[in-house]
Amino acid sequence: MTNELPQVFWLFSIGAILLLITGFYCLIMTYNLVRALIGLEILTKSVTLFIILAGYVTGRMALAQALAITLIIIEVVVIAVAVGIVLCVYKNIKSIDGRLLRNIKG
Amino acid sequence: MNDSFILLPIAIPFIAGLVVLLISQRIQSVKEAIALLATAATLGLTITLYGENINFSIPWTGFGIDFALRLYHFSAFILVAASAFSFLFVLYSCSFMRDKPYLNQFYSYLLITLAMANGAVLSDNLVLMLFFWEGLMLTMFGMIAIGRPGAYKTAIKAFIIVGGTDLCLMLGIGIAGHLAGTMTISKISLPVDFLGSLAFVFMMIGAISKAGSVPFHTWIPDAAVDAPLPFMAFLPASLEKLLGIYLLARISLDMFKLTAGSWISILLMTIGAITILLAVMMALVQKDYKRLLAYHAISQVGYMILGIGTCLPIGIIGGLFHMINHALYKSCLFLTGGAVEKQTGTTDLAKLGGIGIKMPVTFVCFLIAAASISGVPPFNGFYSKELVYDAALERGTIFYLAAILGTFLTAASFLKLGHAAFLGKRSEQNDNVRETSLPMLVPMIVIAAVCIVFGVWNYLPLNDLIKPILGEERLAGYEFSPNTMLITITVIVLVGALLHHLFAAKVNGSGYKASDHIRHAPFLEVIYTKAEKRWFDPYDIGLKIVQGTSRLGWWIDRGIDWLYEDFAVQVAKGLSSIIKLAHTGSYSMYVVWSLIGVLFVVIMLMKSF
Amino acid sequence: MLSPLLLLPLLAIMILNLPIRSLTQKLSVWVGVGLSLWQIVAVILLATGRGCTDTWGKFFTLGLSCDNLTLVLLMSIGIVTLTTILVGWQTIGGDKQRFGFMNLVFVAMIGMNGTVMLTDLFSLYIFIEVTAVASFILIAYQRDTNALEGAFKYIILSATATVMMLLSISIMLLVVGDTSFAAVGSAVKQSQGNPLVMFAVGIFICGLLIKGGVVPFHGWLPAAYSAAPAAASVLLAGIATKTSGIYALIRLTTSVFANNESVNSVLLLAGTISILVGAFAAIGQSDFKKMLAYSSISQVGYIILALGCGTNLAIIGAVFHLFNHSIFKSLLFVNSAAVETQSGTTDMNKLGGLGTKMPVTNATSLIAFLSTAGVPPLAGFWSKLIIVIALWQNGLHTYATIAVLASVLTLAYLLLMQRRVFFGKVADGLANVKEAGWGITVAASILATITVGVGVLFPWMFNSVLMPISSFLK
Amino acid sequence: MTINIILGVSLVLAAAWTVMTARLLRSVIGLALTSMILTIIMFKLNSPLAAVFELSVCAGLISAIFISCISLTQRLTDEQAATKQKERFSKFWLLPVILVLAGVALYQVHIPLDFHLQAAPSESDVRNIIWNLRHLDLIGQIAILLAGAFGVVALFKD
Repeated sequence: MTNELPQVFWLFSIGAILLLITGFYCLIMTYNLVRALIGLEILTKSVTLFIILAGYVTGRMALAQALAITLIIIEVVVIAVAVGIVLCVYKNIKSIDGRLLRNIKG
Repeated sequence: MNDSFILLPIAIPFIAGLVVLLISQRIQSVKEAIALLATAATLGLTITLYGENINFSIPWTGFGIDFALRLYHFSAFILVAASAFSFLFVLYSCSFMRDKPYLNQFYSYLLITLAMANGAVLSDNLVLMLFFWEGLMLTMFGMIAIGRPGAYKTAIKAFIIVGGTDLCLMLGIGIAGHLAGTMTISKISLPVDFLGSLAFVFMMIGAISKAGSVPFHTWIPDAAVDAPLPFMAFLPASLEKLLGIYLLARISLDMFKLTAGSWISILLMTIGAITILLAVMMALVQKDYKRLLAYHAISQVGYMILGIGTCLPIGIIGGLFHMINHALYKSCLFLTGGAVEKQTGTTDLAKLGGIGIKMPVTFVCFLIAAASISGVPPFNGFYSKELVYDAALERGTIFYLAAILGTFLTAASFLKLGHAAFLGKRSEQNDNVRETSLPMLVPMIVIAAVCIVFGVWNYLPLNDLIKPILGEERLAGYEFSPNTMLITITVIVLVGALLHHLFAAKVNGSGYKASDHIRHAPFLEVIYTKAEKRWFDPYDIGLKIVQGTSRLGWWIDRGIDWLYEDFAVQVAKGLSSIIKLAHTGSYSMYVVWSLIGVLFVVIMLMKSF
Repeated sequence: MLSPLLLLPLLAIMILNLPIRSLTQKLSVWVGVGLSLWQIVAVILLATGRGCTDTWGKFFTLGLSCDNLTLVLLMSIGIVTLTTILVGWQTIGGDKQRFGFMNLVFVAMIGMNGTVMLTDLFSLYIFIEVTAVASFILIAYQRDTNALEGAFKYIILSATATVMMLLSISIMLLVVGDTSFAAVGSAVKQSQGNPLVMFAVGIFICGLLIKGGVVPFHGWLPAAYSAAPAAASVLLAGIATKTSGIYALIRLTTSVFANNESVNSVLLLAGTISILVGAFAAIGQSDFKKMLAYSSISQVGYIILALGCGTNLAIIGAVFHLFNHSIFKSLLFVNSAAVETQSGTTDMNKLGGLGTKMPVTNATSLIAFLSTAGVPPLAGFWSKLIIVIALWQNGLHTYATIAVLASVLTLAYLLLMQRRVFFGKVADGLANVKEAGWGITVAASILATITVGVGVLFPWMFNSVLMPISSFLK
Repeated sequence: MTINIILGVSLVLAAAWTVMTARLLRSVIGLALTSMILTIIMFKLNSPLAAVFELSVCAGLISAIFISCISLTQRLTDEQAATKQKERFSKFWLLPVILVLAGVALYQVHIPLDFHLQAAPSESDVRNIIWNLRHLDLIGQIAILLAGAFGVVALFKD
């Protein structure tokens, strides 16, 4: 197990980095507001994985788990508020297309 | 005397200004009373302080920047002058500014201006001086802005020009302080090497722009129309000249070791000569009382800069004497302009005329001041100009010619102004014009009287006020007896100007009957006939040339104006619209920007590995 | 005295939300005023060395710390929150609405107070997020489409920022094994040559720059500031983003991420670009609040620039400018709130001549803009002067020159604003505009007095108040 | 190790599918799936408590929030979904390419891991850390939950 550690670490790190890329790609390319939030969720997952990994390889599992739990709670609040805002947008303009949210420019 | 008394000339007007601002507009008389009292108190105080030598210093911000004030001959002299003018203007404004809006702001601005000016004059530390200097800029901005509804454009123009030149002053102060290793003015004595001259030029720009020299003058004529009239008489005509020339004199006399042969001296003299000519030509074609005066306010600065630029004691004395004289007669002229405006409701020369009989006191004051500014003996302007001529001739004939030509044109334009405004045919709506009220007359009369006193007994101000500034050593070996030849030339030039005016008036058909007796006067007739025969044609051509150059001057003037007003604005607008276009409002775009930013930061941090 | 700064607002929220709403709804505003005033008093007590024993803190392991930088920030949080509450009192109609608003302000207060007192990277993330969530809701509070747009952009960019910060925290955890400032600080110092650590430092700074709205991370800022309800934009522009972005940056670069050459050069560059882009963008705006938003970007640029300079004097300048900026920018936004509530618009093309109608707003706006533009003797001048002097002394002459020149631009656009809104002819349909209500005018007067007071008293404050700020630089 | 590789690959695949599918509902299901795989990974990495949280909150609560959001907004018809799918593919074809390339490239790299690696068992209890050592974080969480509650009230009222 111990000699596998760097490999495990690097494997999941690659996974997390790819999740990061996926999340940003989604955030940038999509026009749908809900999908943008899904992109954010993927980013959050990537970061959670990073933190757990860091705890795992340094042996500070408890701390890492504590941080991860806090992080999950905070992110769920953020997403809830964001979804609320998206719903309000839908109520106002009957659409969740991000291209319609460009009134404030310049 | 307690040293901290030196703080009072700054504190009294400043506090009074704040108090005035807080008082309700309804109790107008209280405001006026406070303003009058405060300026009177300042005047009395500065007079008692005159002749003292006080160094006052308390620690201030650190970095070797102390709250250092220094009272000596020069600063005390400027203090007295500034306070006296303020007192007279407040007195005058009590009548003039009545029924005008924003009155509360006007008095407080005026008082704070006085406080700032006193502070700038007294400060013995460059940074402290800058502090007051900038404060002055603010009150100036406020004063222009409270004039007419459209005055904001002018105010901003003034602000930009003055702000830009103040930036130069800052730079100059920075360099000078760096070179000298101290910010204390009285300890600075710099040679004029490369960096030194750079510092000098930057500070000079700050000084002469405050004095209103070409090419930093374009806001003054505009302000003349927009701003309240006492402001014009107060700031551009008197106080700013005092300050600007004071600073110029300080830097050229004390801070830098200037010699008569240096290129800076030539530069100053050239600026002076150009200012004289360009502005006076502009003045000649003006059709508005106040605008005409404003251009003269610029033109006369040329003499002061020319005088100081000669770096000869006689020239410096002349420049400084001219400064005080100019403050006197120009403010008197502006005050007559204000009186005319108040009584007739206009300053357009086409609508004026023939009111000299209706307003005799104003007219007489105008005559005295106009004679003074034209350099007619024995009024004060004559003596100071003589000294400047003398110095200019010593340094180069061309400067002398420019100066004497300026005198000629000045005289011509004032003859025109006087003729058009006070003499000639009176239009019907001016039939009911009456002499203006006493509070407005008193300052005019006082100033006009001082003009005569300083002219006839010119050794009084020269010996008691001006000469101590330079000190005994520098004056050793100089005589100040008027040069007979120069006086003769001046007189001839003045007479020429008069003749020109008569002819021009006749040719233009404005019926100036009074010319007849001069035409047949025994001595003048010879010249006059000659003039009609030989001089007239070149004269006409000369007039065309003058008008052509005036036109050219106008274009240069507008060109400089354009540079300030349009070019800079257009560049800023262009950049702004590019940046605005980039902000498309799309959040994904902003995320991309952020990621690019992150990438850039990471590369910058990692490149060392 | 420290933990109450967190716990009292929390307690206030709890009590206010007990099922006795009919009573508490009326009380909420007074509780808010009381809390913010208490915070100001507490800061003064702490600064004079009294009340340092933290009785309540004994029951918790909070790890709070307090130095002069914290005190400055706590002070400005108190002042700006007070004005926000006053403005909200005036501008938000209906007891119920106001009650919700006050609750959110309290949450934001907890977030900000926590941010400035904590000593742990992960806690920093949490409290920044608390402030941010409260801000999202405050922006979207009135649910008009523009406000929702602003809030949504803020959420997206803010989430990007948190991802950066968390990534950095996980790397720190990996390298250091802990997230407290002390541990991370010493580890960073030891592993100067470690590229992974530098990477972590870099992305954390980027996250904070996004939060602080520095170019090119500023995309959310104009939308969020200009679309937020009047009272919320005061809080947001005045202090919320300054605490979560700029304060954290100052704290981390000075005490945790050890003064580092390449970090400094990044900050210098970002600051300069911010100053210029913000100023030029502001010139072209026709919306009052959006101009102020860009102006905010530009002013933050000065702080970042000073921070990048890195000398003690520069950091004093940065902190001083942060304080001044929070005061005068709140003041400008309070004025915009006055204009918005009285005239119903913030479009400067439709405004004009309000100076005679709204004398207090006019006068305070004049003070604020002169202070922003750095005109002596107002507070903004001194902080800019210190920054420029520090830059110059450190040999960064180009940056100093740009900083000076940009203040001319600041003057230009704010002058434009002042002229188009307050001077000139009264615009059509604004003939019946009156001065804003007492809440707004009182708030504006308080802020204006502080700006003028700090400016005038500066020479005497310099050695006694300002220089000691640098004591946290150790 | 093989299991680890399978987990890692499927995590990325699930995330990619989440992003690329046209229907929002499927997208949310994809997100939940990603969450579940992450949960398994966390279990493998000796972090059971966090894994439970991930499963219940992320896979459960967040999916519920998203689904309710989607059901409150307008749904696409099948035709629209079909055209959307094409559109999406034209926009998102790059993603798998990037992912494969980046994955392969990263797999080749061996970063020097000069920090101290150790898979020691947890030094203290998670609950101890959360409840006793990090009170400040608790206060923050309470505050943010309050903010969330106020936000929901403010945004969803009437």
